Amino acid sequence: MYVDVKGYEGPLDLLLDLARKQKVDLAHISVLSLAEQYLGFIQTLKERRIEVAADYLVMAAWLAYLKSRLMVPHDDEDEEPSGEEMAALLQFRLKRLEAMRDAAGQLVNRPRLGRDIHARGDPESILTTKTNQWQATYYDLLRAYVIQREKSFPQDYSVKVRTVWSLSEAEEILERLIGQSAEWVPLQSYLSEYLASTEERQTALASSFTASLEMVRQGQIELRQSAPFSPLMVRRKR
Amino acid sequence: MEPNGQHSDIQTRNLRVLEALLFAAKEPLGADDLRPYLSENADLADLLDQLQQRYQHAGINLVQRGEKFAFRTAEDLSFLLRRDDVEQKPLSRAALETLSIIAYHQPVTRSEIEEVRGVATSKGTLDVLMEAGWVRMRGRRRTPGRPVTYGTTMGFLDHFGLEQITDLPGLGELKGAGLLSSNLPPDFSVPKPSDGDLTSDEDPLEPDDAGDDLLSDLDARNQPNET
Amino acid sequence: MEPNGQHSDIQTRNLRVLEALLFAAKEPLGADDLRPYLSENADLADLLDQLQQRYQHAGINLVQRGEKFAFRTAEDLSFLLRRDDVEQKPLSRAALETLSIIAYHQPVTRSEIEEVRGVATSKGTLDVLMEAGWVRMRGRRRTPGRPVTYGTTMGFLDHFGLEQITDLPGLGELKGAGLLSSNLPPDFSVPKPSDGDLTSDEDPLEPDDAGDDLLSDLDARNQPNET
Repeated sequence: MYVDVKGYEGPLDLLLDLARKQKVDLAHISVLSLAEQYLGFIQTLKERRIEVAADYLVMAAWLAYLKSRLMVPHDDEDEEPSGEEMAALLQFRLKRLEAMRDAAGQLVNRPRLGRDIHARGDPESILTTKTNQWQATYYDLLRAYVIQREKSFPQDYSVKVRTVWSLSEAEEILERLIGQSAEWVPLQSYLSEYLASTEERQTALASSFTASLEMVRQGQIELRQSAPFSPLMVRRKR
Repeated sequence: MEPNGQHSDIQTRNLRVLEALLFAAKEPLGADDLRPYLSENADLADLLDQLQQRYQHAGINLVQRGEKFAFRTAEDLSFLLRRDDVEQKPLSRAALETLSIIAYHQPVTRSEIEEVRGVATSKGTLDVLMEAGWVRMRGRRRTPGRPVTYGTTMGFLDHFGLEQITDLPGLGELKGAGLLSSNLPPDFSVPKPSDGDLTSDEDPLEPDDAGDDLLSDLDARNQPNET
Repeated sequence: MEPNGQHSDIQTRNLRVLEALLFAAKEPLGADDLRPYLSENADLADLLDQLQQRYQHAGINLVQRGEKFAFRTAEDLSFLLRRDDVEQKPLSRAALETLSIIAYHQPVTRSEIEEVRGVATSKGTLDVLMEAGWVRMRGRRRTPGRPVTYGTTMGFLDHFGLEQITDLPGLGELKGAGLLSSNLPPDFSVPKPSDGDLTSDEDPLEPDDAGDDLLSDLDARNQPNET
């Protein structure tokens, strides 16, 4: 007997093939002789030094145990399954595998889509038009307009450099203008040069007046005013 | 126009819309695909029934595939229209067996498939079936290791011309013989294949579930002992 | 069976075969594709005519394409094959600014828009506004380079809830609403927009006018210095 183990889809498949050779319904199969055939087959393979997959050896061990259980009378005290139960189990598994094989055969021979039955050959595909719906509020629109227009306003806010006489500047100027003059001279006449310019007039007056008061306090000059709003007279203190 | 006439106008339009939608599509369409285009309160089941009857004797038929519907060429014309050239690479014996075990036993885990076949299932076999669009991962069984459960798809029904999973050939006899129970010997409750909602002992898959089974390698190794 | 009945049986079968073939075909089929499947001496033209009539009022029609035939969705139902996928997007700041300038200053050319904005306006921005249906090309200005003039549309009025373009708030109203600061240069003004007929310095667009501006690139390059 020569059988290529590679032709089988596992030990159960091998068993099913052996069982079919008994040419009887699986329900009436002799499990004992089936087990013997299987064990004999594995033995042959071993003798020929053919490598046997572990699956097949595990099944062989199980069948050897089944065989031993079948040959000794069943003891009711025994908690292990009886030989008959084990045989029924094997029969069931073989029947189930065979049933699935038959079912697979029926399935594959059904009228199949693409071979016997056809779908629409030229399906009219659905055109998906992707449209973006843009969102913007009226307020957004107006804000956007205003912001841009405001951006364009002329930006010539150059800070005006205001001419201001500081007190020390005024003091310096008075010092220089009055010199050593001991004559009463109106303060304004000393400043006439500066008072002509409108920009400087106010600051020249205010700062030089304040500076003159400070110079009086220091005893450098003297001030005199004969009447309210009359010219303010100034001279070097002797 | 009298109300009745108006009603039948709407009816006619609904039927035309269904006809056009189902005709244009290659894949079966379900209620969600169809209803948005019908008039409000349209009786979809009734309309589909009318359409099915209208095409009953035509060269194309309106067929049901699970919860969906599609036009397909009439089965009896298959001898004329048969195209062997387009048949993809035929399925391997292992793949075909695995497919039928999944179909008849679903929801089923990989180790249960292996238990039936008595041999380890290579990952490639399931991949081929999933790639063909016939098998899908349904969920995870609520048992230690949380193995993935497999089931068939609408594409399976469509490909093999089944209205629903209970139309599988020989299903009644297999059930009667107790050959669809995964636990042996034949027990009291014989399960019926279910390709629909998750059963009570299944959890949904995580969205990023890659379908790896923690115990599957172990299962595969232990397989022959397990019985 | 009497000859007549037999004849009509053959007829029916031929029609069914044609139906199935035309349904399953990847492209329109001609006499050479169809005849081999029909009974001998079948009158193909007559059969196709019958089929055409049968589907005349259905959701799908048998249409002729040159010498070939195919099933197609009825023309009045072609809307079923179009899906509009609408995505809502906020308008970019650049687009909003450009739109507001077009609204107030219309008819306005691209370089005039850029003059107000102080930066170059990309063609894409105008495209977005035209895609939104808010801006249109009105004509071409009668100046060197004949630049395109832009204006707003009915859709613009619709979207912003304006009855007419002159409802846009003027200087006083913008100030009153606190949108515009009250510290304005004396020569500041807000133009009175007009979205109606072409003005005296605008020419109509040619029917195939693509809206390209000859000088726009030049304008755009000079822009940042221009203010």
